[in-house]
Amino acid sequence: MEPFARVQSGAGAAPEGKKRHMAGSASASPRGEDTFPKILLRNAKVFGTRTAFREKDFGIWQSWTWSEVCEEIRAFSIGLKSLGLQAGDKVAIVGANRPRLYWSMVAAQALGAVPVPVYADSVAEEMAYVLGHAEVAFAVVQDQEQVDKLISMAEDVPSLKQIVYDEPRGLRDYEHEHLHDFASVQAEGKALLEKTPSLAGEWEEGFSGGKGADIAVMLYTSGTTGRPKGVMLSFDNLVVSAINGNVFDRLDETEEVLAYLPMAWIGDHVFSLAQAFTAGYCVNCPESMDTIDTDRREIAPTYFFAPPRVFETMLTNIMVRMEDAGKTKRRMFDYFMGVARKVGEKILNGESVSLGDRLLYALGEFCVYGPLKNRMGLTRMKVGYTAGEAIGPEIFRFFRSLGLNLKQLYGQTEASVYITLQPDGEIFGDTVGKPAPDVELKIADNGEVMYRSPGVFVGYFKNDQATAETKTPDGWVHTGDAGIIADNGHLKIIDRAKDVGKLTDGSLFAPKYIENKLKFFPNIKEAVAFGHERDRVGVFINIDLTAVGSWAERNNVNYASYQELAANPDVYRMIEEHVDQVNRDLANEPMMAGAQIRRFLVLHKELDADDGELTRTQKVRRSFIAERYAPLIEALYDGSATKHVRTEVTFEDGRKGAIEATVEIRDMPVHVAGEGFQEAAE
Amino acid sequence: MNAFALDTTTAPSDETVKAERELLLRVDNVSLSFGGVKAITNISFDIQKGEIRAIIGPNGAGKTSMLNVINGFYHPQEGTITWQGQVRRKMKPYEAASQGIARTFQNVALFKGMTTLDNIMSGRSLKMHRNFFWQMLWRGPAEKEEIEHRRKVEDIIDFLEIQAIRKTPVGRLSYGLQKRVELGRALAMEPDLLLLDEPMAGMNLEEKEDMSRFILDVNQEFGTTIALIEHDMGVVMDLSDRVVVLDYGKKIADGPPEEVQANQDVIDAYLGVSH
Amino acid sequence: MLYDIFIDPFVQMYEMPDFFLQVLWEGFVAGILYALIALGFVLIFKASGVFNFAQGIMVVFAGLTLVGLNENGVPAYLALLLTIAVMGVLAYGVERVVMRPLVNQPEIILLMATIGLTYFLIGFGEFVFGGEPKQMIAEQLGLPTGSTAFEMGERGLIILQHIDIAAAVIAVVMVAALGVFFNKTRIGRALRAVADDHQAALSVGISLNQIWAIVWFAAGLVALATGIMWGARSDVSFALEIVAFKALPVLILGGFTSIPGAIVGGLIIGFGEKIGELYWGGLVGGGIESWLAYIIALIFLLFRPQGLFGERIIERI
Amino acid sequence: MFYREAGQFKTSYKADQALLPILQDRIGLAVILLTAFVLIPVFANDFFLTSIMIPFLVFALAAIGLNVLTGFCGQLSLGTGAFMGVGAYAAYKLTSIFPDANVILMVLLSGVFSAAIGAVFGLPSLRIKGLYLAVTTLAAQFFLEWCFIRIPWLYNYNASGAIEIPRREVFGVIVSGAEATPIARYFVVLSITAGIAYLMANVLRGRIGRSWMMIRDMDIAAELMGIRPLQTKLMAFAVSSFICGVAGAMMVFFWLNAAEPSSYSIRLSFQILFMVILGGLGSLAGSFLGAAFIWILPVILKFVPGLMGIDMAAETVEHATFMIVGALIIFFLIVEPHGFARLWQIGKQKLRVWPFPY
Repeated sequence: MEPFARVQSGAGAAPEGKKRHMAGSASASPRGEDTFPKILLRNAKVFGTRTAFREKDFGIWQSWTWSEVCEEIRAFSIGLKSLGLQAGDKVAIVGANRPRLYWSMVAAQALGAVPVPVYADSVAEEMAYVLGHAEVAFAVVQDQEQVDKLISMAEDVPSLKQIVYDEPRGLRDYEHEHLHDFASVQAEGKALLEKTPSLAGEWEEGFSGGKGADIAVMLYTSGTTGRPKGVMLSFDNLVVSAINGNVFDRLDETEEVLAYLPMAWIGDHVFSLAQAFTAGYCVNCPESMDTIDTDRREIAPTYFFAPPRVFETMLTNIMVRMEDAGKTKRRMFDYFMGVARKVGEKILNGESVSLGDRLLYALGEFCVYGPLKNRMGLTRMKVGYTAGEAIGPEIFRFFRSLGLNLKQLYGQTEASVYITLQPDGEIFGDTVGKPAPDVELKIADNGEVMYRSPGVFVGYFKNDQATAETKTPDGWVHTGDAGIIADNGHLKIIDRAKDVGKLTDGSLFAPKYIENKLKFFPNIKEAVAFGHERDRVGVFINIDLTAVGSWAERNNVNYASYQELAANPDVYRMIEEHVDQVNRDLANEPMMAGAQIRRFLVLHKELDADDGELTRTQKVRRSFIAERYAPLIEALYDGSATKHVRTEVTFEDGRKGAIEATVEIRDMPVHVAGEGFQEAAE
Repeated sequence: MNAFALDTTTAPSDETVKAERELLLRVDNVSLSFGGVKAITNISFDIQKGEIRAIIGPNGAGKTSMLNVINGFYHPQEGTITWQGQVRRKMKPYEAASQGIARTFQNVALFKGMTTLDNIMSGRSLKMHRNFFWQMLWRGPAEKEEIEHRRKVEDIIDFLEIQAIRKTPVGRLSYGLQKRVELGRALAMEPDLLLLDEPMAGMNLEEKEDMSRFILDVNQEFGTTIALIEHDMGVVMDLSDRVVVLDYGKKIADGPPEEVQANQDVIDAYLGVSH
Repeated sequence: MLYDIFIDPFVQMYEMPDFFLQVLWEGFVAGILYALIALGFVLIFKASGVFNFAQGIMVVFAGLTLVGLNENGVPAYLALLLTIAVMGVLAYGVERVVMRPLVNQPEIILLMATIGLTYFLIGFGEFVFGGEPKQMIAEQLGLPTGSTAFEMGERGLIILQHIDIAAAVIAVVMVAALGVFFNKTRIGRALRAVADDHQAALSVGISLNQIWAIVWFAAGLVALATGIMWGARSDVSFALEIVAFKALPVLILGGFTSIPGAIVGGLIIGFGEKIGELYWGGLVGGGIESWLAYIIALIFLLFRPQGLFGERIIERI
Repeated sequence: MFYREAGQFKTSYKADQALLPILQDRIGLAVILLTAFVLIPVFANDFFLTSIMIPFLVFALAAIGLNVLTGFCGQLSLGTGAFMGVGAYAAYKLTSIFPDANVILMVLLSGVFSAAIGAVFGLPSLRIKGLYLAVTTLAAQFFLEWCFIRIPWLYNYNASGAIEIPRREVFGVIVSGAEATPIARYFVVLSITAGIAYLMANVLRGRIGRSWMMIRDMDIAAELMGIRPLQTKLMAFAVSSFICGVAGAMMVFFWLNAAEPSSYSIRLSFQILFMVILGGLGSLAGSFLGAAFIWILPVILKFVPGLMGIDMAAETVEHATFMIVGALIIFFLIVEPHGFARLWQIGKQKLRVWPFPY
């Protein structure tokens, strides 16, 4: 019954669990392939004719079987070697999801080098830091844009010796002494192989001695504070975690996934590389960022992973489009969505549902759910995960009610993703599931969640101090998140541990918790709560331009800019209702009731990563915002009704400018548990 | 050692290359009139292989007529045109096309009933030869040929970054994208000389920048000689190697952009000083 | 053979001038009728750009209505008035039901719609009045009958049907009336404005819809006149539909928008057809009248693709 | 709604350029073919075959022929009826001259004659466009019709002036003449129409079809891209007339058994033109839809009064039919000027994006 039955989960069974996992991993990878180059060879043998990679390019899905991939990687790897890549060297991987870039990682690993995938869209300064810190010797990049970026930062990365690019366009006139076309490096490798056929054997021998404990990859965590840190993960970390993940969700070589999330992110690394290699399934790379929706529909992935914002966007798109549909159609849609809300999840969870409802649901499947899934390209989805942040319960329920097996996952780079997972049939909106196979979990005295697992990272590169701060000598890792383990064994995350604070009256203040509650309203895109060591809670709010804009269009509200829409009194009224609802919810939770929102304002500009207000993964940088909008925070607490501010902004084309606005601040009443409420004491 | 500190883009020196360039097309004393109205009067200039040649001038200066003469749509009453060393007599537009002259139009002249893909495929017409019989059977040679050319067309789609609109009927595209598709269609002909009639008319700044990049890339990647008409002087000065200036159907200047820009006649023409 | 083609016909013309003149007269009368049908086309094309294929059937329909009403006991003149009213209703109906919803469609669609209208009118006409040919009530309407013979000295005589003369006179009067209408009246000038530039017409406050209704009504009146004339010469029957196609070559020669062009074109076709048929038709078995007009227009087109009165088009890109 | 395209991806250009790239469309076509080749022959009675299916298929083929010229190459033609007549008379002469030859082959061969004549009348298209070109084709219509009357050799000097189709066997089955069974005729007509439709679909998606559409959409641009206008247009005229000719020959050989010149009059030209316009210019499927509408609707209308128990004279019914068809033509032109094919496309698009409106 229990999905865990096959693999031991370890909450509370610490030392024993560790041993078992070693045994488990050996059995899951029968021939004992413990590194990706070795797994590649196995796949080429076992799944030789199965498609391993696809890329939509030149209008069709170019495909490579495992044995072709093996040859491609071998040729490129040998080419890299002839360029002088050595064991221990770091190889930066910069660009969008392309098969060749994934191959480059394994090609580097085959030579004992360590790939370092980097966020391709990070600004030059950020990238220069990472590359310099990692001391990369080689870089494999996508195109001219990345080549230019690397050349511009050459001084900060003195270790960089060679750059290999995938797309030659525009690079014809560049000095090619240290710059190489991927194809020509590969051709060089092929030529060498032809000349000396024994090279193939030598190449295989080169990594046959590799151990699972070797460093497989280095991923830089973007981090909400300070400089990014290089998380070193070993082959064991990744291979064992990946196999555990595969077993947990019964993934095999028939899966299809879409590789569209940044390659530097652990999620993509595990889903599109580690799990793909261990299970032998097919990874599909979209044609471009503009065509992802089409590409996803064409491929119809069976295993799908996305951060909540992807699902949010999908839902928003569905709703916005349905607004434009004819009356009958909309009524039908609403009706069947009602049916789905009532019985969809029950059917998915295998609970008992009356025959009439089942028939209705089947009709709905034909008329609405099926077509919707078809449009989103999720028709064939066996398992889907959302992680990275909390997903709105409404959104989550919506997708599940359509019959999609969408689940939540809690993970970290340092854990090779998996910490907790929601097992099939045990889905609760407010928890992130039970410990993943082989993962032990505990809550520290300060409320921080800690775990220990085979996926636990080796250490931070060149940062022993940080390693020591995060990982205890006996292998427990601080997640940095505060949470509780519920009675049913599920983990519930409240907030970042360091962000959980106290109001001056001593009540617990979990800003993220409040923010997420706010963000579950489609009209609210972002929220930042303040209150630590203050007498009450105040909130900044960013409205969602798509949702509110669509509302404005329907209600004939004219607006020229985000700023204007944000200041609209009707919008304020709408947001006020949302805030009030959140307060009502908070009032019903004994631990949180003291931290209800007393004042809020709608920010005059959208928080933007270009201005440093968000991280590249769209997470709020709280302290930065607190500094930048100090006058507004002051206004939140000094009782003033409006405040005039001037803010520096960076436009899309890189120009700097400033916007000015008078921002209105609203007071909110406080609720008590139950129905009644008392006026906010001033 | 810092391998990348110094070597940025060092293109071969412009001067050395241009001196060696050979003549692609020469226009000698060409005059054209419509029922007594002179559109072009006694114009001579040349286009060298591999260069970007701009033809500029105020409205009604005869620029488009000049392009029409070059690709055989109009037949000049006087003068000769020497194309790749051969003096050309009267020729039909489709002959010009088969000799390697492609063009785009001032007001986008795409085939409205077709998709982006088909429009660009239509540029391959001259290079496809399977006859009616094979086309009818499709399986076999005709299909093979179609696929062969589809591959080339996909290169162009990739080059122009129009993957997302591959199968969209062109009528639904924005003006800027239509212009891009039209450029793609002309490129599909693999021309020796590409005539662009106001490639950036009616575009916003971003689209203009994109288009400029594509034009430069075409010139550099494929070595295609380009003759273009353009109103935006900034664009002309940035893109072109040499500029010829027309006014009222007469040539008033010819030379490198800087030189032309400083020419008093050109300044007068643009300021509308009467002659 | 060559003699038969190139010499004999001219010898005949010289030798029998009375016959030749008779042929010319026949051609003239036929030409007038073609011109009248073409006139109906021109009116509508000028104002709305619609090539009205139903013009021919409108002729039949008008004639049938007139005769049919009379058959059912309505006095001739009252029937005439009622028919005019029917044509008015038809014009209004066409404007409301066909033209207005199809505004701005490509010309071939509009053309098709008028063919649809043709089908409808054929069905309707036959439904109401039956399919068999009818005799025109020329006499009751006070049209002259009988004929006059002109002697040409010793060389024979020419017979002119009075009804033909009346037809010619009426045609001339109608053209003159239309000329006055277009040049002297406010609505006429508005019509011309519409023909020149829809936008400009709108800006001076003329409703396109009114104008369309008016031109269709005018075309209906022309059709009625044509129907009476034609019916008086032969029968009122749906065979006339075929004759209406002749308007196309006439228009090609005269241009789609020119009233004088329609007249000149009609006459050229009328003369050409009759002369061709009577002097050359026999060589190939006769009946060449059915296609000669088109061939004449075709040959003409090859040399002047823009028609007689059109201006040369300079293609621009 | 019915279209579930998720998971349908193409890994080769061959698959991407297939006639019907969407699985559901392929299934739909398979169902139609199954119906046409198996279900109808099994279940349909003679009346249905003779009065509905055979003429429908003949007209559909003629409509395809005209569509090639008008819909794909943009050249308006009003001479379809005559070109069909050429096919009919050519086939008739061929079977008279070679009485032992395979009649189906002769019918196909007759298309060559109409193609040649079509090309001749297409010559002026180099200089003449649009409505002006209609005159050329009208000339063809009336001239050829005249030929059918005035050249007795064409109808073997028959006293009646009509052509009467002799009995012919193909592989032992009587396919033409009065004794031929409807089912045999049906299979011949169906095979030829389906075969030609398939071959044309191939031509239209390749270089030649594209060159026609280039001429249609923007003839000047086409010429500047190396398309020879005359050659291309003449080819369209020839191909179109070939198909019309075959349709015309089938019309008399496998449907009517006998034909007079008036069978191929301008009325027929218009009828086919209607099928093309209402079906949809530039759509093969539209040709079938248009033919179905224009041919089958009147047949149905004829039976409506009887079914409703109203006693009406046959003549009256015919007149009413004319009216209704005329009115419906106008109605559909107003509703969707681009024909049923566009309606179908819009519907299909709706089904593809269902439940969204776009």
